[in-house]
Amino acid sequence: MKASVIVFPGSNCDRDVQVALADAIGGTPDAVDMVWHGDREMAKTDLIVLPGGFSYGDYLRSGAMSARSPVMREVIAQAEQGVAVLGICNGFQILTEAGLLPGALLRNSDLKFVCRDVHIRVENSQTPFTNAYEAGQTLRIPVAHHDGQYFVEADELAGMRDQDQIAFRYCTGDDDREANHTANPNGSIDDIAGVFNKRKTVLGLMPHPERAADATHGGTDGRAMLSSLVSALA
Amino acid sequence: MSTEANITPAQIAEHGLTDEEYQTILSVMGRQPNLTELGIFSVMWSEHCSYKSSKFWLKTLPTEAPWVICGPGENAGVVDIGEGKAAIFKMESHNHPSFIEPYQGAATGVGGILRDVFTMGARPIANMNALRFGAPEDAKTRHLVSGVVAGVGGYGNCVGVPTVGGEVNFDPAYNGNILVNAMTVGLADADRIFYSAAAGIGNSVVYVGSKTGRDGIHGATMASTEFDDTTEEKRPTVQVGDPFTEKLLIEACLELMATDTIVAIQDMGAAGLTCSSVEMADKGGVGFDLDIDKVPQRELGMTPYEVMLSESQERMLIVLRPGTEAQAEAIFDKWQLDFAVVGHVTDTGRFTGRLDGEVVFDIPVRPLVEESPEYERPWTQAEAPASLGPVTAPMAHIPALQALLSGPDLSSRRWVWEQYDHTVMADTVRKPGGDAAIVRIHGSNRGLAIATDCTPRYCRAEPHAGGAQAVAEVWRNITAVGARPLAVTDCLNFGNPERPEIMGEFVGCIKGMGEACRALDFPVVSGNVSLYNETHGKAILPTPAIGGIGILDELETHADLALRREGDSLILIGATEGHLGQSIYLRQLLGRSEGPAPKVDLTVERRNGDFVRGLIAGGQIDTCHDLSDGGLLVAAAEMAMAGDIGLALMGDDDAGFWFGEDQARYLIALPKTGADSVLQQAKDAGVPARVIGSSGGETLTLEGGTPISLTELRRGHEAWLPDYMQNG
Amino acid sequence: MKARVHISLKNGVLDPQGKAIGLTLGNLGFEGVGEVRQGKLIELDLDEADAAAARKSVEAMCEKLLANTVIENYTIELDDN
Amino acid sequence: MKARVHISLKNGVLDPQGKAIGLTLGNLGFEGVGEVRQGKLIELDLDEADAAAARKSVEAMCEKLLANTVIENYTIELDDN
Ligand SMILES: Nc1ncnc2c1ncn2[C@@H]1O[C@H](COP(=O)(O)OP(=O)(O)O)[C@@H](O)[C@H]1O
Ligand SMILES: [Mg+2]
Repeated sequence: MKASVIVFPGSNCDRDVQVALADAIGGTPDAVDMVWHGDREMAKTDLIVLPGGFSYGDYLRSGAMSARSPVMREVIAQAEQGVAVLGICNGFQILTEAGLLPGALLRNSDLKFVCRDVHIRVENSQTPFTNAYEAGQTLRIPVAHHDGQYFVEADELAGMRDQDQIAFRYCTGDDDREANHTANPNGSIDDIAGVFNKRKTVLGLMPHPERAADATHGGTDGRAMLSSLVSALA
Repeated sequence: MSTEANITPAQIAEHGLTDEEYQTILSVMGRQPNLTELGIFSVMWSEHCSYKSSKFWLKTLPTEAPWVICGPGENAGVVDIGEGKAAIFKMESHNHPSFIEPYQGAATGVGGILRDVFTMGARPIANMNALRFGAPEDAKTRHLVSGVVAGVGGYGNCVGVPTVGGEVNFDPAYNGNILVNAMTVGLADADRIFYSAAAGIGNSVVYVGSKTGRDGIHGATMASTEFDDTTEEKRPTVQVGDPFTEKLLIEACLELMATDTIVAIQDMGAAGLTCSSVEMADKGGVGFDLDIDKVPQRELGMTPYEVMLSESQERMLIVLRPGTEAQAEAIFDKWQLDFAVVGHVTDTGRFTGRLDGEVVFDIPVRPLVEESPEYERPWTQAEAPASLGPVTAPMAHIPALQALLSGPDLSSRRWVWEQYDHTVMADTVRKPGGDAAIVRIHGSNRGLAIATDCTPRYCRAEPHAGGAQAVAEVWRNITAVGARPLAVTDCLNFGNPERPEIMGEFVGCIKGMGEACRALDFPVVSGNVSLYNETHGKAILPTPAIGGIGILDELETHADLALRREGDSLILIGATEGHLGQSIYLRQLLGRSEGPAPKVDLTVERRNGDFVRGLIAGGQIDTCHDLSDGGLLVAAAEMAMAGDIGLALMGDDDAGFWFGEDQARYLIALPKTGADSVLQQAKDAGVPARVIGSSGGETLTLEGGTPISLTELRRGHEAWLPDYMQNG
Repeated sequence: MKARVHISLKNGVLDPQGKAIGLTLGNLGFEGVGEVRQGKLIELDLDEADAAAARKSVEAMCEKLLANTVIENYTIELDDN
Repeated sequence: MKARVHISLKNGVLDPQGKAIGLTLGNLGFEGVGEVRQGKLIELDLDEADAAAARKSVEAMCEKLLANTVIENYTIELDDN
């Protein structure tokens, strides 16, 4: 299994996901290739991860400038051949800007950056990204974003529902005892936290599974996403 | 050099220089300075850069310990944390700019302190922020809170450094003068620390980062003047932060630091290119010759004066080893940052600048630094406050608790810290909300505990006790999670030092701080002074903000304030005398800011803290909270709310007992079966300890009183700040 | 030549910023304010002196980067004095 | 009546967004692009029918909320058809 993490200028979760992935693979961090955004070529890989962060400072539109990076042509080409692509947070924004996923991510409805644990429900467990979860299972996972409000036109949304493209939805969790929290942290349409492409080979999500892959840090509910990928792609 | 018109008295005054200072300049120069030279002297000799009012007293602080690698004097302090690693940290103020433009002021404050830390070779791993605003009722407060918090987050989130803690206070004394103090902690290899002393005659002086614009010219002098009604007109000097470029600069500098190319490196902070050049040259005992034309410029037609005094952000100055320019340039090219050789190191001992080859300024370095004014300003000690008579409780204790927890002073700061990314880098072990944040040392099983504290109302009442208390509280917060306190940084925010009573506050606080640092083996390794925090002659509360770090040798062996089990005994460590002077209880519920500050007995502080830390390290307890603002009942309620487990409490039926702010106290919780042993150990150690309650259920109860549900307590506690911010 | 690009959200796309501005204007006592939309204004200095060529090039910039045509419309204004 | 407010950074104020856009346009192969500045475009629907009154009211909105006059300038355009 070979995994590659793309590093954009301003990515800041690249190391975090590298560490978590290497752990899932059972190797040291150098088991994961770090690929510079300016590279025009990328060796064939089994999994491409677009990490979180503020690539290009989130300037203009979050993800907009990175989506036009040289390496993205290669990412799109491999994605078309069916290589699994995972976009986390800023990576999700880049995937929508690059057209690999439908919709767009707008500023959070309360306009504030939000960093906290949320709960998400697994809506489709029949994919390489989610097969270690049960459908309907609730995960507790951190978010940390300013532009996480998923938006898509109504008819397109209907189509996505029909195609089981909704990966995760925000929901309330039974251990959520903190005051003033709504389940949906950003006003996303239909409470959407993550979506697939039609073939379920590309996943973008706002929550950070790599920040929930270590009991000492943020819980372990995200670890299975990485380990299920590793076993599915092995 | 071109001849210029005579310097006028008005120009001298505009540059914030006194007549005597100008006379010193004349004797240093041996001739009349030109305007650029005058500008250079003015920023170098501003309070902000020269510490002219504070230097004398700062020297009295203890700065050494076997684990201190580098104390004050460099960009940040460096402490050995074992296993070949060093922690590098500092705190800095950005008060005036944040009042004028809260978002950008706070953001650039964060940017500046980050640079101070990574310039020494550290990867920044945690940010803290200590914020002080005016009264909630003041017309400007809401706008300032919202802008400052967004700015701190906007910058820190983007660069990907977690903001893991801080403080927020409200007090009318800050109405016209808020405080924004930011702290960064970084991690480096102990044998790869970078310093700023230039060396190597002929070596290239290299400028990297963003281009220079006309930002913040006079920023350093502005930061050292009082506000008045003309402040509005100074606005265009506001600097805008570019956290994206800062992130690239961090990565590029760390990449460069992994090579063998750097002789010296220094960020451009206050007074920009001037201050960084002069400090590098002075520390190395060399001269600098700069080509002003080579400085990357954002705007057309900038004068040497403007280039030298600009405070554009996200820039660094580096002295490279001979022949490594191309290697270094390739790295900055990769990160799409500006890179320019702007001069070289000379043996002249002079700081010279050229435009089109013609010398436009020429100043001897040594005297520029060493002849800078130093004042032993007169100071008076305020009278000690009268002792506080008996206090009649205005209401029962539980309603009092509820009122305190859901008021501006003690309500939850969640609304603030949820706007900060506190989990990026995946090493945050204890998030905001506890006594000290804990950040794992990446790839290891050890952690750093970080806390900031200061209780300005104590400092106003009794500067000496207040200064000691600030240090002691930081030490206590670090101790409460089980970490071994190592060292502190400070940010000394005061009013106009030319007023003897303000200078008296400064002196008193420093003395108290020094005493506490000595008694607790907690040296000061870096810091910052911000004076002239006044509007219309009304000074802020004396606010010596302290930031401290400690080390946890085993990550799992730490304590947290949240109750973990039903049936635990709650034990109060430390003596309770019921000190209500200057307490939150007295201030919020009775509207009285009276009485002496609580007594700080450093021997007791240390004894009690060492005892508690020993219990945590020995695995005997995992639940601990120190007592501070609001006293015993507030602390107990915080533990119950955090753990979502109720408490039944017993004690004296006396407001002083429940809400007094006696120092050196902790609450610990552990299974009942272990309680007797802990009490015995306390007795043996001479530490006062008594059981004051036990955990369980869903309510908080005082013996014989009506219980209150945790849900209800939490509702008010969590609601105050978001409600306040919303109802604007 | 200078170019000004106006970018606004398409009808039907949520505009959290515009909505918040509208609300705040109401709170500040401004009456009679209906819908508020927030867009972007991008100003470019171009070497190109020929208007038609400049417009074409700016259009390409919009399609490729400046606007996200899934959610945004743009208009271009050239200023050739 | 509709009002359009253009908000742009004052001269000399650093524009990190504009800078990054300029950089990316260059990376994408667009040549001859000089300075790029990013501002805001705010569109408002107003009940007010009188142009002078509308302008006055929008000016007040700019001063109070829409523009950060510390670092930004604004211009107002009214469209009364
Ligand atoms: N500005 C802030 N940013 C982040 N965290 C904050 C801020 N202000 C307060 N906090 C957090 O809220 C908690 C309570 O703060 P405080 O009452 O000052 O703690 P203590 O009394 O233990 O010193 C701490 O965990 C602190 O880090
Ligand atoms: Mg505490």
